[in-house]
Amino acid sequence: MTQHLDANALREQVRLLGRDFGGTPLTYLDSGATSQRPESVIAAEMEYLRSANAAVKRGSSRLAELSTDAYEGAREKIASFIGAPDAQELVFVKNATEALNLVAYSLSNGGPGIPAHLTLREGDEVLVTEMEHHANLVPWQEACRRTGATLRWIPLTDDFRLDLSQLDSLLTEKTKVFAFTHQSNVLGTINPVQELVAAARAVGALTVLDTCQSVPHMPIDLADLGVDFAAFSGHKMLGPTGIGGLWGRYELLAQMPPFITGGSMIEIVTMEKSTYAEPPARFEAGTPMVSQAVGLAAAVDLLSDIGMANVAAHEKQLTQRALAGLREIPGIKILGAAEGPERTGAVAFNLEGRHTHDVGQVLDSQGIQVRTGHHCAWPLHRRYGVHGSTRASFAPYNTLDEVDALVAGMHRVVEFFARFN
Amino acid sequence: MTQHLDANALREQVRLLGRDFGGTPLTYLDSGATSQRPESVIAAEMEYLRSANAAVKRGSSRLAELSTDAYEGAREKIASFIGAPDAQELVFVKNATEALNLVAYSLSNGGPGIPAHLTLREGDEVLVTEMEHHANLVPWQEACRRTGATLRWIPLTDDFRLDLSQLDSLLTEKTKVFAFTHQSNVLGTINPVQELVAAARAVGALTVLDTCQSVPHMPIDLADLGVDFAAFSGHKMLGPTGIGGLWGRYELLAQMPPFITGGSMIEIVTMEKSTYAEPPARFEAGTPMVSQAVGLAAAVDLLSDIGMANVAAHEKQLTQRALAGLREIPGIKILGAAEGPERTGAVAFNLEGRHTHDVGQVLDSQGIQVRTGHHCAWPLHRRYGVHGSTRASFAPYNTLDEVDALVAGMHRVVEFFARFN
Amino acid sequence: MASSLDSMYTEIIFEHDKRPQHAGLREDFDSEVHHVNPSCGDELTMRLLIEGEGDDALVKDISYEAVGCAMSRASASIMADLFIGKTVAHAKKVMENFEGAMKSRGTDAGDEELIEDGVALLGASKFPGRVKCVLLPWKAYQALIVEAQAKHETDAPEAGEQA
Amino acid sequence: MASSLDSMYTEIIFEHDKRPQHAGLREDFDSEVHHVNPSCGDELTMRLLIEGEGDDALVKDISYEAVGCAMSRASASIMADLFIGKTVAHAKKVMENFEGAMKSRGTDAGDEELIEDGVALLGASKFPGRVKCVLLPWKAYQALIVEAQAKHETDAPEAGEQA
Ligand SMILES: Cc1ncc(COP(=O)(O)O)c(C=O)c1O
Ligand SMILES: Cc1ncc(COP(=O)(O)O)c(C=O)c1O
Repeated sequence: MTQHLDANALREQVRLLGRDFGGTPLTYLDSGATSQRPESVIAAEMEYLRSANAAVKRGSSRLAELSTDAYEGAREKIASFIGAPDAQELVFVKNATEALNLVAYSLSNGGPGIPAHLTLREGDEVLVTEMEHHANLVPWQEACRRTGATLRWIPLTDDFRLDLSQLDSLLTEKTKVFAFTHQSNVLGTINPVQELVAAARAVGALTVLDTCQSVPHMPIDLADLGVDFAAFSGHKMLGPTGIGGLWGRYELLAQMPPFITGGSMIEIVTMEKSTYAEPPARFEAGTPMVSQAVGLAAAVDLLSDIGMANVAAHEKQLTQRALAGLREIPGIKILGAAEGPERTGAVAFNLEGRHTHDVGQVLDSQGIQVRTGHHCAWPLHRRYGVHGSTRASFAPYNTLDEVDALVAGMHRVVEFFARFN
Repeated sequence: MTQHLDANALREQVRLLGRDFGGTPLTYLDSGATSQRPESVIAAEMEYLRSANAAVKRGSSRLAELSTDAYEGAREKIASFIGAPDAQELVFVKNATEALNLVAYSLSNGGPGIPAHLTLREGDEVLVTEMEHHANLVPWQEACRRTGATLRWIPLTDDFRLDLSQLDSLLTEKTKVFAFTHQSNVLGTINPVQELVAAARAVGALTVLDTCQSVPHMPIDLADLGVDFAAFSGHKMLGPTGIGGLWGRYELLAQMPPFITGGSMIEIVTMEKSTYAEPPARFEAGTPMVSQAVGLAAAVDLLSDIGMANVAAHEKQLTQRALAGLREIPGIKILGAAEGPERTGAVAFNLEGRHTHDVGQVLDSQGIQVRTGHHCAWPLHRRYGVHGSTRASFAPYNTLDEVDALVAGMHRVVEFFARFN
Repeated sequence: MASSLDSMYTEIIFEHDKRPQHAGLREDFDSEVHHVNPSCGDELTMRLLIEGEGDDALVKDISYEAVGCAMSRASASIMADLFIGKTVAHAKKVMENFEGAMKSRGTDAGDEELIEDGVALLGASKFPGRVKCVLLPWKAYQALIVEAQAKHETDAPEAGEQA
Repeated sequence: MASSLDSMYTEIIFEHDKRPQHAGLREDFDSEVHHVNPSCGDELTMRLLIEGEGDDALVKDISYEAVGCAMSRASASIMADLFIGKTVAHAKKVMENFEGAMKSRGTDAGDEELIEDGVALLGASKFPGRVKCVLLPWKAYQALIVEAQAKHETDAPEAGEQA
């Protein structure tokens, strides 16, 4: 592990970051949406494809052995990166959205012999929060619609946190599932996971943690956090698109019915009826994303080499610089708390009287790529009385210079629009 | 389009095919399970990653424009390759298994305003066949379990075809969905799609075609085939893992409820309720597999260059040579019809008194990679009184020499086991 | 700053953004739609009032409430101004020319005689991500006219016979 | 042909494959399981009869019906032969040593004193795809012994007090 993170060394490994737009250099500040793939990740995938690619877990051929080793080796590496006690608790999915749907569907699918605590029913409640990404909200709305369960949510405070003052009346014996995000993809707020898990445990609710914005940005030990399920996406952590993970406690996964069904997840199939394999196979129907799992394992290697504590410290620095710089600009309102230990990673803001699309467009003309709109967190924006926001978000390869470019860029945005006042 | 397919030229583009196992050259005859990725496919994906990678369809940045163009351009190219009248009818999924589950779940999810012909209910019937891959069987078993609908199936004849003698009593006014495969992944049998579609239309049943084993191997025009839905996987057609397609008639997709829900598939989201975007977005929740779609488009370019009619003719030749050679070996029983216009692509067989694992192992020692087991078609094997089979399957890069190596290899297998008689 | 940016954001755009023509929702209308741009959450409520039947019908009023970027608000304002008082047939011709130019990525300059002030919106055609913003009101009008004409046909069932 | 193939497929394997020891399902048993290898469809039904309690209990009989490859059939035959007549404690020791060697990819030769004829199965340890085939009967025994011991405890509830 290096003592400090050398963002410039990492940038050498990410070719896209060197590109420009007709002379204007690229400033990529949208890694919260998707990160860029370093050459080591691309190379690992290519190496696998050129030497070992085959259908995994099948029969008696050496290529199948090599590919199975690559796939299961990736599972072990990634599981250990997130602090999963057992690699068999990690299910590969295409993205975090599939992971969260997997849990929501499995808990609402029912079936013979599925225990009551793993079956949503009328009278049950599902608790989420008002800061969730649509991926951790809509699947629960749909699961409630299918089963007759009721959706409830924790509101937000004016200072951009979960309002836990009414938690006792929201999280009750009726709550079967409590699904919440580790870190808001808009506000940057980090939620008090252990406190929330303790409260959920006290009423016997299952906990589902959206770790999309935490696994890429800080050291994570899922066993330590105490949740029952966690979801994350490879493409947000320097890995490929098309691969992500659902981690779940083995004793729960082992009792849950499947979500997507088909080949490789079965035990016995007759025309009349099928029985299902043990986890994780039970939840990995069809030909898996083998080369992408290999790529994600290489991303995890790289992140481990850098050290996640270093990543967190680095991104904290970037966040602070951005907040300090943007705060000075007249008319800018930050959507999120001031810097502090419980906020990092993303800086969302609005420029008074200007729409986020227009702001983003003028930043784009300077090569600065940020995200505009509601960032798949529409209820959160509605809560704070805005239709959207402009968001800068960071990865280990971002530099303080890039943050300064953003701040300078926003000064220019203000000037640009002033012409038309 | 070249007049004849030059398999050796194509092999130069597929590095893995040149590898050996300690001096024994590789003979890869398992492309029915997964095909190998040519360098042009790998290069297209890399080029995208190094110049255009970003979150698609979002806001006002140039990278987002480039990535959206790449993604939607891939959609158009692939849609036109399969003869889809409109690119908006092609939904990207991770594999064919997800595509088939999408249809099975969407038709069983129900919801406000979903028309009756798109909602499975008690009293309805779903018709499949006894030759289906588990991916086109188990999702329908589960959909029937969830909704109370009844699953029925077309049995197989002794000469390895669908037994259509009782079709009238199986496909009736009660049949809401008829799901069947274009080509069996074991028998190589090609089913009479147009005849079956006409019969389904006559009773008002929706048709779902599993084109996993046809799209990679012959010219396909979905509009011409007349089905309502079709599913295929990229990794079986020289493309990446983690990408596949569901094609569906737009007017049906437009009325169907979503399957996986989350970001990018919504119209309006409040905490209470969400509404959904138009197809294909409605069915593509979460961050999509952009680089993989780009890779698949490159695979489609390559296949189009070669010409699918040439691919079909080439694979037909390989199939005939394999059948002719294997038939001569005492003790070998082919699982499938003799060569003919309605069979191609895969040659499955058993060696009397020997288990497929043992046969596959001795082939493997000669570098020959085939598939052993039930190939995710367990009911089919049970029907013919065997527990599994050894299967060789072909891609455009396979050669007659490789087929001869298989035949010679099976002669050696027979000799090897004869030692122990 | 890139000149394509300057060709998109012009005085006339901000004029319309700040003082949108025909804005507000008026009570006299044949049809109403609520359209959103799901990727950014922009919302548009628009109402249409027509007089007469078929292609010769007159656009009497377009009223709307638009939450969105400068481009989409200016677009609603300019379109309303272009269509009000014109025939449905004329609006259709303008629409086709404008949509074609808008989707051309800057290769089709549009027919200035037809689309008039709409030319000011074409700066966005070089930014495919923004084309949706500009077209939002135009798509709304397309839905509105279908509904309004259907309503007029039901209101006057003899129309077909009279013709 | 590769020598690792010859070290897997030996006379002794085919001897057991052709004439499996203790094969067939016998009526006297404490527990029965049906295990499959989902990737190839191989099936094994196995029954266990023990006598006594705890680790000192004796394996009286293992009877089975095995559909599978030569390796998995030979494995069932060899295991049954190794365990019948031995104590549960001894079987456990054999199991541990055998499983360790089997999963070692050829790096652990196993303790021949303990696993005896089981050595003949270790040729498969170099073929990770085949390890499952060989371990199928051993996994079945692991499930059987838990069930059989539970049954004996229920049948003789005083056992604990007597000890
Ligand atoms: C006929 C058929 N259907 C469905 C599938 C499933 O495809 P995938 O595993 O890519 O989802 C396969 C391949 O395994 C197949 O051959
Ligand atoms: C907090 C959060 N949850 C869920 C998601 C969904 O991830 P994906 O689109 O990779 O499924 C995202 C990213 O968009 C996110 O930021």
